[in-house]
Amino acid sequence: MTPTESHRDDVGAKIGMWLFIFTELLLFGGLFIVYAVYRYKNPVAFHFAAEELNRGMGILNTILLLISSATVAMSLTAVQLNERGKSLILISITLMLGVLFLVNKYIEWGDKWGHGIYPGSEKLLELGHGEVLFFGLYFAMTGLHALHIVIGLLILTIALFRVKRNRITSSDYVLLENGGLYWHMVDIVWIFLFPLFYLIV
Amino acid sequence: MSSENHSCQSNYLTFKGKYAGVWGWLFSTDHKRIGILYLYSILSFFIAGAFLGLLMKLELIAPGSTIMRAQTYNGFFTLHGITMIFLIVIPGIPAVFGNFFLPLLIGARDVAFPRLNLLSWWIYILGALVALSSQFLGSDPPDTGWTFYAPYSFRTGTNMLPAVLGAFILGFSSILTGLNFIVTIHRLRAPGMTWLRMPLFPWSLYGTAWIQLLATPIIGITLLMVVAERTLKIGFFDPTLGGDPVLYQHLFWIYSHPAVYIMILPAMGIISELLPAFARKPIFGYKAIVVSTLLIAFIGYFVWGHHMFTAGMSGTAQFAFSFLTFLVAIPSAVKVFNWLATLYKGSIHIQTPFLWAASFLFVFMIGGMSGLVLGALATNVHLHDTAFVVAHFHFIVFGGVGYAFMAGIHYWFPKMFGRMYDSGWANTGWGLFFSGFLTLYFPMFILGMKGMPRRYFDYLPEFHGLNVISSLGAMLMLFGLAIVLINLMRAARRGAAAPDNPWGALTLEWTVPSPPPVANFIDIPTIVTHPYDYSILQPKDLSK
Amino acid sequence: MFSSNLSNFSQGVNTAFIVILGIIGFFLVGLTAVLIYFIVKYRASKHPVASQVSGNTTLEIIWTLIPLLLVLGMFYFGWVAWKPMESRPPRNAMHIKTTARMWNWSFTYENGKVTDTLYIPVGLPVALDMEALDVIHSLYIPVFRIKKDIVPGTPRLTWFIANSPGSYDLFCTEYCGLQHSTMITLVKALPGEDFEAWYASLDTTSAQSTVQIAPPASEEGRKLIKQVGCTACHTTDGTRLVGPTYKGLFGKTEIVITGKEERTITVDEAYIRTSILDPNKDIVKGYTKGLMLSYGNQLNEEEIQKIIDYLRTLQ
Amino acid sequence: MNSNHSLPRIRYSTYLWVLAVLLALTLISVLITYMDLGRFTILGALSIATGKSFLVLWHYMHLKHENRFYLAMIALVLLVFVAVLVFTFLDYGLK
Repeated sequence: MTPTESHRDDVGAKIGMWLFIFTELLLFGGLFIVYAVYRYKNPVAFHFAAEELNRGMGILNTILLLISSATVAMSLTAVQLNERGKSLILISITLMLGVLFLVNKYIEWGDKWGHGIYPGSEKLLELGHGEVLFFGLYFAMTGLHALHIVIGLLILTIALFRVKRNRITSSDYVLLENGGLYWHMVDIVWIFLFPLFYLIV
Repeated sequence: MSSENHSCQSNYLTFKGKYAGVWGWLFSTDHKRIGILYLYSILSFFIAGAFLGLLMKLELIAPGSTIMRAQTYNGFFTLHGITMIFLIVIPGIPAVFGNFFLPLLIGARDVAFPRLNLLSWWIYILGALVALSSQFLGSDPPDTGWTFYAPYSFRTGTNMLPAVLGAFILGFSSILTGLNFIVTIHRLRAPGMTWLRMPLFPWSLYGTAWIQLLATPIIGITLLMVVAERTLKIGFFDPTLGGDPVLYQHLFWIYSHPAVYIMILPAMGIISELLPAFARKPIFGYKAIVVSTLLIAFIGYFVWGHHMFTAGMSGTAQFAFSFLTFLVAIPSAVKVFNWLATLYKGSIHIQTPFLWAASFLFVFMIGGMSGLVLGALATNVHLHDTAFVVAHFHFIVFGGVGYAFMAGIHYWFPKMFGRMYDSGWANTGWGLFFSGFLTLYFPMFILGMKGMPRRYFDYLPEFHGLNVISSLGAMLMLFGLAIVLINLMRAARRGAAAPDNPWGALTLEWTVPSPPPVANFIDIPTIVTHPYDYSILQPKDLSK
Repeated sequence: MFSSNLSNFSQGVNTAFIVILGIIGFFLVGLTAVLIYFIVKYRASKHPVASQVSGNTTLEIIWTLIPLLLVLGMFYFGWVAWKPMESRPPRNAMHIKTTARMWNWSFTYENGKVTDTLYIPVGLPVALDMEALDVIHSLYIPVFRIKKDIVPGTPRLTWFIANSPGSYDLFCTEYCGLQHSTMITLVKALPGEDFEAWYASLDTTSAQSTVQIAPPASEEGRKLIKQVGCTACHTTDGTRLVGPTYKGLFGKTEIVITGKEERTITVDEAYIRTSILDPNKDIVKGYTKGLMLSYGNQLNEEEIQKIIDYLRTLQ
Repeated sequence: MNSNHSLPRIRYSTYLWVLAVLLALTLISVLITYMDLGRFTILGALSIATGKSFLVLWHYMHLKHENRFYLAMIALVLLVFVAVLVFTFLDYGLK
């Protein structure tokens, strides 16, 4: 226990969050490189494989995430204005939308699974190399993204309780701000995943 | 200098906090205690890794199987590589000296996120345990080499998953340390310490931290893909499923080449601290060294392809990567010239840390220049994957990082432990180590030029003579190493009390008592001068 | 080390070596001398007061620009000597199909001859069409200054012209598992007529293999297992390598693991055939699964029969 | 170091306007996939995605109001990533 632990530096915390976000973006960056290379090598297979995905589900999930990003950003304004009730509602809406996103994802994956398309499945192996890679990347990238949604939900849940207990206030809100930053990062990743898997056919 | 506050506070070693005894260490958020935790863990792993290296060298003392089976040998060089790279040289200097001295050097009470710092150490230990569990759980120990090249890493029946997972976990520790250092340097410099008044070791840590942040995630995701490949058969890199093994190499080296700079930049930082201190004059070309540090960090990110010149890349890629490899040599050369110029007209105190620093210059020059032979396309084709590469790598990484680490520990030991070591034994150990080192690795350059491939359990009779010399060198070097380490361990317990500033150095860590008090500084100092402004000392102080 | 001129690429590579090693040798010796000179001359006992020089911009520029020019020169020499290696082989090149697998080399010539040693004519371009069956291997002939990784799933090509007759080492330089260091063979460069004579002869064994006494009926089987590389993992003298030995194998009772079940079998024709065509189906207990690939596309039914006949004789 | 409240208060309506633009852009990117743009499909979709993420960064992540230092960091990260991608394609694209 050093005397410095009581030291508070919100700007430092925010820089730290940004740096962490960079590492997260580059983590996905590695997968985007793999995607780019294999798409370049198997253009036709990727074209046909993408048509197998449920575009409506993709659009719906995009809308959910965009709205949730707006609500979490607005919850910060609410905290700044000392409108605690409003802020709680806005964070709760965000959490709900995040959970809905996961539910959709679950239905979507389950559907693929039901059709015998999952990593290492026999049906997938029959389809050919390009399809194996496309669906491999699809499961890996959306799976990793879903994992980040879960982490984001956990951070925002903590923020929700802190707002409720008045630990996040108009004079000390860096936790909510950082949680919001993380959530927006998850949103940005999806903004790229969506066209790459569902739209470019 | 300002040592009137000696008795005001208990020092960090004896301080009693919330937890007593060993728990007071394992759960301490004091950056100094965490630095010592890293020191002990890294040294233990290093002794184990060095011993594995010795066993490998003994195996190679004669062709054929001498003391072990091929499977054991392949397991040993894999474990040697994983331990040395992921557990020792990548965290090495930043985790030990960075943690201990970064706040002291910039006039801060701790790093920006002390609890995160402690978490990094715990993650490090967890990663180490997971990686090492590969030796004891399941089937044979992994035998892929530390590079985990696809598709062999999917084919081998050995227990390589824990090793990969361990490396993945260690990446987190590295990222969090880097993040912590960047924020610390941005936010916690003492008043008056502008960027250009910051000592060079913090500068090198800053450059390093950025590479840690921007490169480590790539290896993280790559290793996760290997795990997914092995467990779920996704087909990222498996040619039978359409994957491309060469893409694995790209991703692996996108991290692992910058990782070499994660290793060497802090080493360069330590040397840049030591040479002015022992020559009693400012570092020559402070700005040039800062700029070269940042350039190395940046260009070093884009030379990874030089590990793949025989892998069948496109001609354009070969051209570009070879070209950039030569460019990145320039800032390193500039550093060497500046270090040499620092000694010019100095007043050189030839003490143990200086011996290590001077021998660093020598081995680093050999290591760096042999890198030029490997950077050229035609000669690389001949030398790639031969003993030459192994020699080059050990000159740079062991010669560079190892010597700088030794220089650093002998330099800062009095500050860290408040005690002094026996310099007679320290110098003897250095002499034996240095001669053993050259005898061990220099013959491997020639072996490589003659065409002996690396990772060979057995070799043709024509390579015998040089291998014998090399193996004898290994024994000599480890003998020297044992003397060095035993000397230090004895001093940590029983050495004579060290003064606050035994070397007459100027940076801030020498203004606090040895060992430093818990809060580092009674009052945070205000900086008004350049860190190496030795002109402020009177001549009579200089000759002390 | 850098004067021999054994292939068409040697000279360029040797020049690059001499230029680069010359420059770095000069700098290494020079800078080390400066280092020692400074330490001796300016040691504290002789030079108690340091002069406070902190930099010199002109010097910085000089020692940035001169090394820059030198490294550009080194880069150039490395590049020009490497370019021809990447060029297409001449039209008249003799193509030899090269197969690498754990842990042996196999060379198939245009007339169907198969060897485990690479025979080449002196003075004529030779192109190796290379293929790896399991993991990455790398073909390295040090004296010819050539090396190329062979990645499974991607055909690779390298070519060269040998300048003088002789016998040279050929290594695998990409770590490929347990017996990596034994994946060595020889390149026999023969003068034109000698090569023609060898090429036309029926002899398919390598000059390397020691003659073993085996019943003539199974002689072909013995040659086959050497040629396709079985002996890299299976011995005929009872020694244990990664795979079970062939000695006394036929008729032996073994515990094998099929899927996850253990069962006891007697080694017979059917078992050996399965083991060649689908090696991972029944793994003898204590051995690693996944190391061996099917030989279905390398051996026909007749050849498998010959191998079985040979294994019968190893009691 | 006492700059603990660096963030100005941003009006709810700003966020809602940005949301409207983001949703519109999503709609556009879906619509253009029904047109046959050939090789520009990828380019079009990625440009729209880039535009959307810029909006998120600029407004939701408050870059508009932050110190330029954050912008510099993001530029560095982007530069590194794009350069890595370009170098990888020096191999794959030119084989």
